[in-house]
Amino acid sequence: MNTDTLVSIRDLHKHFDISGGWLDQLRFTGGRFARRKTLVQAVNGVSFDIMEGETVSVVGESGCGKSTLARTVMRLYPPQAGEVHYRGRRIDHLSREQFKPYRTRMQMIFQDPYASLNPRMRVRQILEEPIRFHRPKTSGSEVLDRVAEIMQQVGVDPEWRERYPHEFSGGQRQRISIARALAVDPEFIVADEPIAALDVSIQAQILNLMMDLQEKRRLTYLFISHDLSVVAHISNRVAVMYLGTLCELAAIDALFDRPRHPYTQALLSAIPRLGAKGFQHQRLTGDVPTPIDLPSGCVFHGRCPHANDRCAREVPTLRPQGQETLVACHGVAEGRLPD
Amino acid sequence: MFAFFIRRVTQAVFVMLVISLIGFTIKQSVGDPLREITGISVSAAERDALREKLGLNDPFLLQWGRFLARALQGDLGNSFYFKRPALQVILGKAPATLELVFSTSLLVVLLSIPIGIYAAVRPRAWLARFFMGVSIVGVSIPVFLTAILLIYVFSVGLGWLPSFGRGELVTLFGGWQSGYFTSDGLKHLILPSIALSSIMLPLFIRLIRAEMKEVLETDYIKYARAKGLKPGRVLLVHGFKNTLLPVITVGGVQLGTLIAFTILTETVFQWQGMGAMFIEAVDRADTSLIVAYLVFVGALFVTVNTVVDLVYGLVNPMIRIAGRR
Amino acid sequence: MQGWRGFRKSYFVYSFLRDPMAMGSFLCLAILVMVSFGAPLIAPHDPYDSSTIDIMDSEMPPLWLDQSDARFLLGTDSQGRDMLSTMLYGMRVSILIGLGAVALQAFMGIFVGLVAGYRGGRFDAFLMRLADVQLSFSTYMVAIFFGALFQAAFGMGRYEQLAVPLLVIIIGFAEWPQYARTVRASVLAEKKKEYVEAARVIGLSPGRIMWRHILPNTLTPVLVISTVQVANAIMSEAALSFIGLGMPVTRPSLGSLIKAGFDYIFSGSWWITLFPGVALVVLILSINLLGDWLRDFLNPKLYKA
Amino acid sequence: MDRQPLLSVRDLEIRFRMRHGDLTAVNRVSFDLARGDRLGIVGESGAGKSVTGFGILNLVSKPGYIAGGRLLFEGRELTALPEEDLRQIRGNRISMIFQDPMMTLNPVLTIGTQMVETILAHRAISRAEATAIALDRIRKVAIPSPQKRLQQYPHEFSGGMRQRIVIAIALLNSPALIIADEPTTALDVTIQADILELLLGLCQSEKMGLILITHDLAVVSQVAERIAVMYAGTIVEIGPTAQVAGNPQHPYTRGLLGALPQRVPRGGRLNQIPGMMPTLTRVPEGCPFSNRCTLCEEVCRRRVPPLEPKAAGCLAACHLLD
Repeated sequence: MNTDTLVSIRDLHKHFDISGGWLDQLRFTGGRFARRKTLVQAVNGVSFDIMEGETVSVVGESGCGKSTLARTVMRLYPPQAGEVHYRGRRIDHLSREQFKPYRTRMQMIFQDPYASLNPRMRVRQILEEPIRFHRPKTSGSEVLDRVAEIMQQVGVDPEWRERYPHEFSGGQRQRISIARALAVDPEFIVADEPIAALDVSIQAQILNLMMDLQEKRRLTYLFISHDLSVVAHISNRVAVMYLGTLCELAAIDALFDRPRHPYTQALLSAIPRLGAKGFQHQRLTGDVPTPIDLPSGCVFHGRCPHANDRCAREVPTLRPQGQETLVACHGVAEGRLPD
Repeated sequence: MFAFFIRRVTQAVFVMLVISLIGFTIKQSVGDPLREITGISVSAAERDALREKLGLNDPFLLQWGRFLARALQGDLGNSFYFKRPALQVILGKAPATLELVFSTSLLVVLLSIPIGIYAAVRPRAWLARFFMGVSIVGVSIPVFLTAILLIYVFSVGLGWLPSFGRGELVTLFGGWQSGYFTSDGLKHLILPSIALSSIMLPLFIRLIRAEMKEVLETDYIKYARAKGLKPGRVLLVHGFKNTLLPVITVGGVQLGTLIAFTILTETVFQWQGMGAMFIEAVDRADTSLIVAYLVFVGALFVTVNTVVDLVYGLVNPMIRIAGRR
Repeated sequence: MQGWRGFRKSYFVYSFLRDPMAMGSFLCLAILVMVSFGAPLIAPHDPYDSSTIDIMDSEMPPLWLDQSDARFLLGTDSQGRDMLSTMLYGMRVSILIGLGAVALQAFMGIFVGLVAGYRGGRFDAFLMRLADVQLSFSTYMVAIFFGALFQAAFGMGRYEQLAVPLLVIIIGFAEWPQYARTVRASVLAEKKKEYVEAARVIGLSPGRIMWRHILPNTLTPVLVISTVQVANAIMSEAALSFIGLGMPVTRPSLGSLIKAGFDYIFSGSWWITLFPGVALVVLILSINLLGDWLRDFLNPKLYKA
Repeated sequence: MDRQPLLSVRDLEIRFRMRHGDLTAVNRVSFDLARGDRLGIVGESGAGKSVTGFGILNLVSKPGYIAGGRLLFEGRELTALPEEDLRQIRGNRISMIFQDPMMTLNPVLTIGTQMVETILAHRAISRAEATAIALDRIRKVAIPSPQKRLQQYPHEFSGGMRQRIVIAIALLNSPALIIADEPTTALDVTIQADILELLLGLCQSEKMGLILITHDLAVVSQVAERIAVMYAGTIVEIGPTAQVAGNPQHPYTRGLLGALPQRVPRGGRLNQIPGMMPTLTRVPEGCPFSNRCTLCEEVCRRRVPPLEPKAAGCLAACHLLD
């Protein structure tokens, strides 16, 4: 593995208050009025490190908090608790002005290529804006050269710089979105489902591009995805999330060869496989609980085939299992899970 | 649903407080309360004494509180011109306005729904285009002008229908004077109702058409067709029921507009309702009556809007069950 | 770049030219605006100049009827003013008030809607509640109340002197919630989009994101409602004038001309009402038709509040 | 077994009426489906796969219309059927499952209403009998406490549960064919597997035919017996699942499979098809894939390749496979 820790996430919590005005919070229970806040507990105590030059993927199903985690790391949301460190410096509590230099080091790529580019700006303006903002002394011709260079790198003809986003296809837009992130020469990129909205043949193009860029620019990726086969392809390590908590964090081969957490096992078994006949996936009972009323103990215990009393009471912590795996499961820790 | 109910009613009370505050401020800054009581021929010293006695030098909030307490008991001050309690004057005039509003609403509801649905389902049919053409012309003619044209054609020109007043009235219980029970009264209702609906009807036709068109493009309509349901059921049960929700919301708000337009209609037809009374009160600078009208009409709007919202909550299962929008 | 711009422009022009309704109403509107603003040059008489008005000329019918006077093409009103000239001047007043009121309400509404939508929280809740209350009263009612209030506060004479700015303020204030709600709803929708997050990731300040990124994307619905609002404002002005809370008879607008004419309709002098009435309807109708076309063409998602 | 297929599609052509002339969304598509058979239609967005599915029941949204071809279903020619007869086939002999279960169920009607009306639209039975059928179907899709569920509104269900309800509605009148348009695209993987398994099991136990429309080759390969691959409005390859997924013939199918991360060693370069699928206004002459095909030759740009038998039960439309 690589040497230096680039980003370190420590016990991060992010809750959203969706209860609206105080009249909306009013409840009538047990013969009396009470004000109750409705909190969406999107991320609850997530910790892990990202090493320089690697790709860490966060996978999970919709509503598991993976996108919120990405946005909290990028400071799009302020965390309720916990810390984010960048190269050993704590960054989550900095003011906008103090944080500004970090904006050139960490950038983000978004999911929807149709919504992530401002429809009223030309490609040139979209790509110039970050350069001019962070390096205001750059001369006009330098900026223009820089824009052309990045467009070249992501595979969009610089001749098209005066066009508007709607003149491009989804794949090309995603390239432009990547170009915007690269404009300030970052070393760390958070990619939130960057290929989920694209067709298969275009997905391959974007994945290849991202891997090429990583090689050329020594980028570090935090890759958010729901698609395990894509994750298996691109990442060094994978973090599996369920209902705002981390179930398992493992090196890619360890995770796919020997998933430990029951949820990871279920998730892996459910990937549609080319050429497989019928279904042998592990069935989970019940629905995913809402992040508003989190279950007690292990968040997965209501659907877990191996859950016992302890799982319902006690929150499991991440513990090392073997060399490259961390698992948060009482069953695994106690060794009572069938292998 | 219960939380929704409480929320809505609390909001209504809050709005009424704001309205009373505005009304009270108007009364404070524009009207001279002494004028209602005394007239002009009173010396300055006597005025000051009376001022003190009536509590007019008390702090603003205290006076507002007093105003509120009186308003709750139905005392909205005395009309300077009528020399009677303002609320009494308004209540005497209210039936005329309400009957006009009611027959107009009936006209609007009965016509706009079928026409709106038809225009949404067959947007290219010549009849639908005709309706849409007429409706845009309708929105573009001010109510008072429609009223004048109607009078000119049907009263002055053809002499078919009366041009002013309410005609022969019948007094019902509680002193409600109704024009609904005599043929003369009904005749007098025709032109004002048409004039008043001339602005609402096109608006509703356009609204229903737009909403219905939007609903008809949704997946669940396509799905209803894929289930093999009869076209009528797809349209009315699946389509119109979903169209109804936004229409109800707008309908509640538009009732306010309707009452505002009675001011114009009543002026043209010399219809002895609240609207005409209000304009006269403005001319006479009868502040108490103006404020009373504001509070009365405000209460009417708030009540109607609250009821409409509650009905909306009942119709919409999302609110009925989850209790929030 | 120029090529695409040209294409877009030409597509706009192309669909416009293909639509006889849009063309017709635009032409109509253009002519009305031109003649009304050119009134001092075009109008045969000056209705503001009392020395040229002779009460003996009152209630003259239009030229093609008996007892008409060759000086007055469309007849005269009850004070002996030339109908045609009075209408041209009146229309100018109506259009001015309409545009002024819309400018004011757009300014208020866009500012409030943008800030409320972007900031959210208590500020937003308060302003939108206010807008809701005001809307539930209907804009006409609010305008009438303010008219009545100002008239009582300023006194009749002073109110008439200040009528134009006061009407702009009254109508503008009565209708700002329409704008605020439209802008806010589209700001809320835009704010969720990822390009705004991308701008934040770059590190741009909230003000810059609001004005440079979000505002331009909310302008399409604003443009569409603006046309309709001009028509509404002109109608409001006419309604206020008709009930005596608007322009005085000495400086008539179309609404107050109709009001003045209404008193004579039973005596058979229909032209005093009809001509300004037709002018008003044609003016509003052409704006509305143009607005309809614009909405169909731009097809913005007019977010429901 | 009767020899006649359940559904026989011949040269189906669906067009969209546009301001500047028609666009052909589905171009001379032909395939057969035997009774109880399961066919998967795969393609990227804009390939015309959903339009084909909706076209079978003449439910293509305006301005689309069926411009030509024949649709023979249970011995009846659907394109020639009057609307009322077609209505009696919809939801009765052929059921549909839509993509997004959040959008397909009417939000203001209870599940019970939406189920019972589907039965009553096709059968003259009492409401009570219809309710009994509805309860039975809810049990079949393994939803607990069916009685209570009938009284509830769609928004009280989770996404997976809603799709189960939609499947239950599809089963109501024991159809011969189900057309499922991306039935699991809006769902999470674990739920997707459950739903697909349920659908597969029901098709087998009730002897229903299935047309599964999806963009996901892996999903199709797990459910369908045969796969049709669509590109720019045409079928470029059709054949048994093992053949198409294991040994594809058409260059497009090969490219598509090569682009799947599953088929490439971890971290290796994915095969990428250059460019993107043409929009309907810009489909090249000759072979629609010619402008992206690495093997393209002169003949490909001139002549449209016919769909012909190539290897082991596979039909492919390519000049270069002989």
